[in-house]
Amino acid sequence: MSTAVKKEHRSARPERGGPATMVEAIRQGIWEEMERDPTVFVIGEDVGAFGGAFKVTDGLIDEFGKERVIDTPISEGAIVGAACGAALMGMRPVAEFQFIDFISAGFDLLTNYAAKCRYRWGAGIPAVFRGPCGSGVRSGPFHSLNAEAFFLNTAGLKIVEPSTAYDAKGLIKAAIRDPDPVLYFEHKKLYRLPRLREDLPADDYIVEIGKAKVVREGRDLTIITFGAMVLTALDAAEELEKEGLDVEVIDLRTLAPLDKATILASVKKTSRVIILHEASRTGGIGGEIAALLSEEAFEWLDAPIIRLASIDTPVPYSPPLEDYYLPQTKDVVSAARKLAAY
Amino acid sequence: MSTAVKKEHRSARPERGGPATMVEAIRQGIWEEMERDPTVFVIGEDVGAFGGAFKVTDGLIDEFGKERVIDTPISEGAIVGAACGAALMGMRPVAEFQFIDFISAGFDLLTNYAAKCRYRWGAGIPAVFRGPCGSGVRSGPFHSLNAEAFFLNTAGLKIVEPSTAYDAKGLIKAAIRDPDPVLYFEHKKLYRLPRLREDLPADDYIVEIGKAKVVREGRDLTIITFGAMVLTALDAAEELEKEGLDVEVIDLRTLAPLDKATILASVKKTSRVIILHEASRTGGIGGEIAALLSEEAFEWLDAPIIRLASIDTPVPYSPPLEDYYLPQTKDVVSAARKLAAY
Amino acid sequence: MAEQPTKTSRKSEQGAHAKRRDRPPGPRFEMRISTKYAPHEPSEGKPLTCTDETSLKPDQLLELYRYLKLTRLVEERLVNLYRQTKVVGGVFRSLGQEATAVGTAYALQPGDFITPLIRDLGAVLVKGIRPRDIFAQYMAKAWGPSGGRDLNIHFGDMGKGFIGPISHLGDMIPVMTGILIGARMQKKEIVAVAYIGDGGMSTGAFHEGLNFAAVQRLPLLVIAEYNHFAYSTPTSLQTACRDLAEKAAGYGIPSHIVDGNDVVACYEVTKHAADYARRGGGAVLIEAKTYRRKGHAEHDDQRYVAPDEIEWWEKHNDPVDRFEKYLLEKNVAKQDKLDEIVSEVTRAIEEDCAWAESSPLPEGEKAAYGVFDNSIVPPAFRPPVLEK
Amino acid sequence: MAEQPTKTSRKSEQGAHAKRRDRPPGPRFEMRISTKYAPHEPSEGKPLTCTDETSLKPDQLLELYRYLKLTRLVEERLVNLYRQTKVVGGVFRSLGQEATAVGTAYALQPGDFITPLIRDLGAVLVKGIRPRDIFAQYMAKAWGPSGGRDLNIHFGDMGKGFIGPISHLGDMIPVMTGILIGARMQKKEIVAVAYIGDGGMSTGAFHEGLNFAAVQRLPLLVIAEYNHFAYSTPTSLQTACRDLAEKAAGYGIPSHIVDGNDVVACYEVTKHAADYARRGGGAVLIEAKTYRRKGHAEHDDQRYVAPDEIEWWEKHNDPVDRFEKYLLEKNVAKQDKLDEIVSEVTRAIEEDCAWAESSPLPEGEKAAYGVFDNSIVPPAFRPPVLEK
Ligand SMILES: Cc1ncc(C[n+]2csc(CCOP(=O)(O)OP(=O)(O)O)c2C)c(N)n1
Ligand SMILES: Cc1ncc(C[n+]2csc(CCOP(=O)(O)OP(=O)(O)O)c2C)c(N)n1
Ligand SMILES: [Mg+2]
Ligand SMILES: [Mg+2]
Repeated sequence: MSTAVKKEHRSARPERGGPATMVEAIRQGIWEEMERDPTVFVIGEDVGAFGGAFKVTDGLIDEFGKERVIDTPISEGAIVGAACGAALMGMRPVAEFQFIDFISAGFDLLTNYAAKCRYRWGAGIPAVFRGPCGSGVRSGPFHSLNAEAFFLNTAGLKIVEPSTAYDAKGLIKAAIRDPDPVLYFEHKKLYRLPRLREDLPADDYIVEIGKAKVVREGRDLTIITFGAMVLTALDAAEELEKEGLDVEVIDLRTLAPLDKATILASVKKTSRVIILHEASRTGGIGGEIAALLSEEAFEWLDAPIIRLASIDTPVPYSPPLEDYYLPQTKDVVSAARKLAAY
Repeated sequence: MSTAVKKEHRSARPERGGPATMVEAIRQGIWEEMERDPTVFVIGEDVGAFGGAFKVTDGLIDEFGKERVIDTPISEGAIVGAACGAALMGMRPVAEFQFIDFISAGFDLLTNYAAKCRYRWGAGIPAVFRGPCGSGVRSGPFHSLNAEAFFLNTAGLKIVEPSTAYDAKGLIKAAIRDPDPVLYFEHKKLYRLPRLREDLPADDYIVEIGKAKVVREGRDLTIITFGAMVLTALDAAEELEKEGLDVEVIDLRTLAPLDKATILASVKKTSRVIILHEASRTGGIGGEIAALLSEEAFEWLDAPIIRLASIDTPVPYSPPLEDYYLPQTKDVVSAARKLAAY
Repeated sequence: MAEQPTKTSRKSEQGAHAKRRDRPPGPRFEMRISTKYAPHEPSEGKPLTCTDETSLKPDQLLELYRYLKLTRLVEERLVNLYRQTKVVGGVFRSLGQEATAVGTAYALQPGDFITPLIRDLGAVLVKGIRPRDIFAQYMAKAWGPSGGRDLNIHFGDMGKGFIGPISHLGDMIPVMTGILIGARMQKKEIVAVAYIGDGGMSTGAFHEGLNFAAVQRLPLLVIAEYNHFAYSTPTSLQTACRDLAEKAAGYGIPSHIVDGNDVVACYEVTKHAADYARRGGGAVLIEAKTYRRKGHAEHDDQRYVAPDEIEWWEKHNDPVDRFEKYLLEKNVAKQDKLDEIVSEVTRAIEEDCAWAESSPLPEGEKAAYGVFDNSIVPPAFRPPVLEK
Repeated sequence: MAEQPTKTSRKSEQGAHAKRRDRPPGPRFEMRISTKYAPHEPSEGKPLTCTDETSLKPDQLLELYRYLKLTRLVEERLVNLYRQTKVVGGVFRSLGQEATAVGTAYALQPGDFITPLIRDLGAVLVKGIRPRDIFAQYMAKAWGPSGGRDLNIHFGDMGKGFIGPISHLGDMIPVMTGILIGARMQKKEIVAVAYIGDGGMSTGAFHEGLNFAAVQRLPLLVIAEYNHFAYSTPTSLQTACRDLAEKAAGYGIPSHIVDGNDVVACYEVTKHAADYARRGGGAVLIEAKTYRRKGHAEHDDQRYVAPDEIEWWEKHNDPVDRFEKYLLEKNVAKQDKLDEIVSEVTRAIEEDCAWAESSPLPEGEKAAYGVFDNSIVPPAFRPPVLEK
């Protein structure tokens, strides 16, 4: 290790609560959990001395030492496997993928080992697997992934993705305390977005896994979404309000298991629904939600269920291409307008 | 290689056409393509001297030699990667996963390299990735996978799964000739099922990728399914016929891209639909189909879209557990009955 | 063999560039392979037995014998059940290679962990898993440790230091690395043993897991079983190395080659490596040379095997025969003592087998429980909207 | 170093067990690492230049010089564009390690293939990719070889033997193995070079790909770039080996250690290895010792680097400086000739850069084309049912 020789640098302990961006909120959450529970530890590439590619784990190694903040080789399989093993020993690993795109190299161990262990012989794997996801930041086909759909068909994995600093902190804490494996996706576009900066409570709190949130109430139409698209949905809703359209927006927050109650209640109220997500449309989580609605809210629907999502291509790099790839606020506005008129 | 010393064994060239089980049909297809096109070759674990765990490639090494029938180390990543590289060179690899469960170890290269190459720089990857999938044969959590849902959200991969010997041969040939990567799933329960034995034409034929098939016409209700569940659906339809219910059964055959025209035409006719698949329900391909219908056939639907699938658990080993896990004919009959009465 | 743990990092001899940074420890260009217990040629007329150099007491030797016999007889019983179609899945034999699993596992302490391969039943038994659990698992019974959810040795017992594998080869290596990371934070001075085949070493997971353990100097012992086959594939198509032990060099760790059919040698080598690892030396690779006399599973016709090969190994190099000869020659026991052990083992197996047979199959609805902590999943085939 | 290809399989010395089967070739327990061109200590007062032993002609040496300069200056131009916010993504420098990419790639023949890392721009240029393509890619322009779909060197040109990497480290090793499998069936006698970092070697894909190539005796040259870092991670946390070359032993292949900042040495070693591989010797690992003077990308503050380290390398071990000294000392050229090359290169770069800047960005709708052969995907944000 180069600790002995590295340039003087030590990041201070973050505040408990106070104004925080999303990245600060996640860091607070991990930090507090590591203080609270000695079994919590961090593992991943460059998470130690460097504090992680996005600085989520900045400062932790100075505080907790390199036994609890482990810089690994470039081995996503080993990261997942080692997290599983440590979890079996009663530890609570928080494993980072430098970009969520690299989760594909840990896919085997996640879907076969982490997901199935409890079912097979009762051994829970209380591990968190987290990392930056999402497109819209000109990072091209290999640093822009939204990975949730890879994992929806594998029983045994919980999946969360926050869209606010408050939820980010509450969900990372809930994920760490959860007795089962949780995939925790962080949209990199939101990490430092000033719009998301908010005052966090100083007290310990969690946001329960499995609970969606109605982030905007409305009567005419429901937009079901999560992650960075929550902002797109809210922007669209605001614009539509000017036209007299009252849009409800649901932030799923947990992608598996889905909060059916909240989703169904909203759609039964509005009878019109747009599902909005950032991953490509085909095979995305939108299908699962549409299926839920077309079965369990069938009688309440007054119009087709609309999925708005990215086009069915890899994520292109060049701004005009990526902008075309991603659903934009104007696309949501236009679809909502037509859906309301349907 | 142990060729020099191995026990005398040489499998004869299969007939062209004639009566064939599904496994024979696939072997015929690969064999004929290898004869027709010197760029076609086979690669995988134990595919050579042993002829593959299920004997799909039996005899090929004696005919085509070990340069075109390559026994690999236990390295699914290398199998996928090497297939991609050879395909870039203009070859047409047919890569085998010994069980489709092990595709998880090739997931990274499949979703990142094979799927995205053409889009990124125009280089097509004409490779086939095949292997035995499916549950219902008491093989437990790691030899029973239905993997299609892993890949539906990755643009650039085609997916097929036959349910008859005729289609198996026609689809493997079409997959080999396709200019893009094709995942070809073979339900192991169907390989040698006497019920599927049929006379194949002696002439060269293909089954076009992207085309579903109405395997039973009916007016009252559509069951959309594929693979081994086609038999379950047909059995259910037969039983329901006795009750006067006229069920249409669609065998998707191609899972990506979906044959929307055939699906929509049927549902617009019957207005009631059951989607039936073997993988767990949540996050399965059923969601995608339900989403398609709830958007594009909304006006024609007279009842909720019903998904019947396995429960959201790993595939358990013990017969009573696996029987409970899988949707049975009686479950389909009962759901169809109620749906018709809805 | 340079096997003393060197905690201090070594001076570089490589020029100014290298001096600019710390270098990991380890000598340059030296393969640290010990062959002290490697297989040797049987001398004319004198059949193979086991190594002389051992610290094992007579009692322990007899216990080893018991485990060898237990392993073989449990497997024979399983084949029996298989023929009676009472086993639901396949049966995978370790016939002819039992000494590797038994000897290596016997060198461990109670708190130590193992993760076996399907052919390491012997190690599972040594770690204290009862034959009844094995029988119940194979027959997919409710009383089995996975309640019929998974097969053969796919289960675990944290208390006994047993972590069953999953099918995906290689994946258990990083998992064991994690076990040791956990143990290190808990200040437990344990070692972990992971078994891997000549085939399984070709997986990426093996590489990532062992490399990470080596970098972290974790006390992971990898037992590489050179049994000549991976399913039908000869080892020469898995690796261009002659010996699996050579792979240790790529991880900067020492290795041993041991005669995998000499149960005493397997014990000694593992004991030595475990001591080294426990003292802080880090990971060690042990290659056991053995031979898989049965097919991959019971259904395999072994068409790919050279004609007289199996017979040679059966006749000249059976691990149980070798150890029996050894015990008798060394006067550790007389034949009647050995016979007595076999009868005891046979009785125990019958009892356990009967117990397992008397278990019911699980009830179907049990499939719905426990994906998550305390969870029950709804039946997917009974759509709520139709049930109203 | 035992480097002659041995096609016949060797007799085993290992006892009856081993005799029962063929064994792969290769000596036992010997690390076949050549250090002929390894870095050496600069002697007092005498600064480092390049190796004397070379078959390169003066013209070739000057061409090498041109590529070295071209690489450095293209990168400097990219940093410029980056500061002007004309580069859309990040800029990754090979400053201080250009000789490795240039020297190794220069040893190849036209039909040979490479797959570079992001820091092997030099190799890309040597294979004939024009700077204009690089500039257009970085600026995400329509005229770039991926039409703005992918970034930096993420594209390919089969005709030039250039296969661009994807981000996922390690994945290109099996892909190159496949290139060679294809070439073998096509009776093409080519070699392929895959570049990999000290970090990337920790991936499972690297292991699987190289192991497979080694077993198949494919002419794959892996250039392992020991540049001391993987992002912020020092090599000592990637591997417990001291030298990356040691990893070759685990694949049963020979390896070389070369001074990666000596462009002539890089050429010679690769030439030697390529000849060996082409003759049927199989895969070879070449470790190039070098140093990454810039951060992982332009935004990296390098807080993890020892204080005077970068300065040392800049002052004493810059590959361009070393080669310049060499050319002048050996009288291959006078300073004005070198200056002339630099001016020519600078002009060429400006021209290419201007061309790339003049390219439009792609039109948005172009995103919809070509996922499959001749395919167009429908706009997901315009639901057909609402458009009626
Ligand atoms: C990742 C993976 N790929 C393929 C398989 C299928 N498979 C099961 S056992 C086996 C051969 C294993 O050989 P080896 O590792 O030498 O162990 P042995 O059976 O000889 O004990 C194979 C290929 C698997 N289990 N896992
Ligand atoms: C599989 C994978 N995991 C993580 C990353 C993120 N990443 C990009 S570059 C890098 C460091 C690479 O280091 P090295 O292989 O030594 O190459 P160098 O940058 O030194 O040339 C990392 C971790 C990646 N690209 N691929
Ligand atoms: Mg083996
Ligand atoms: Mg590096």
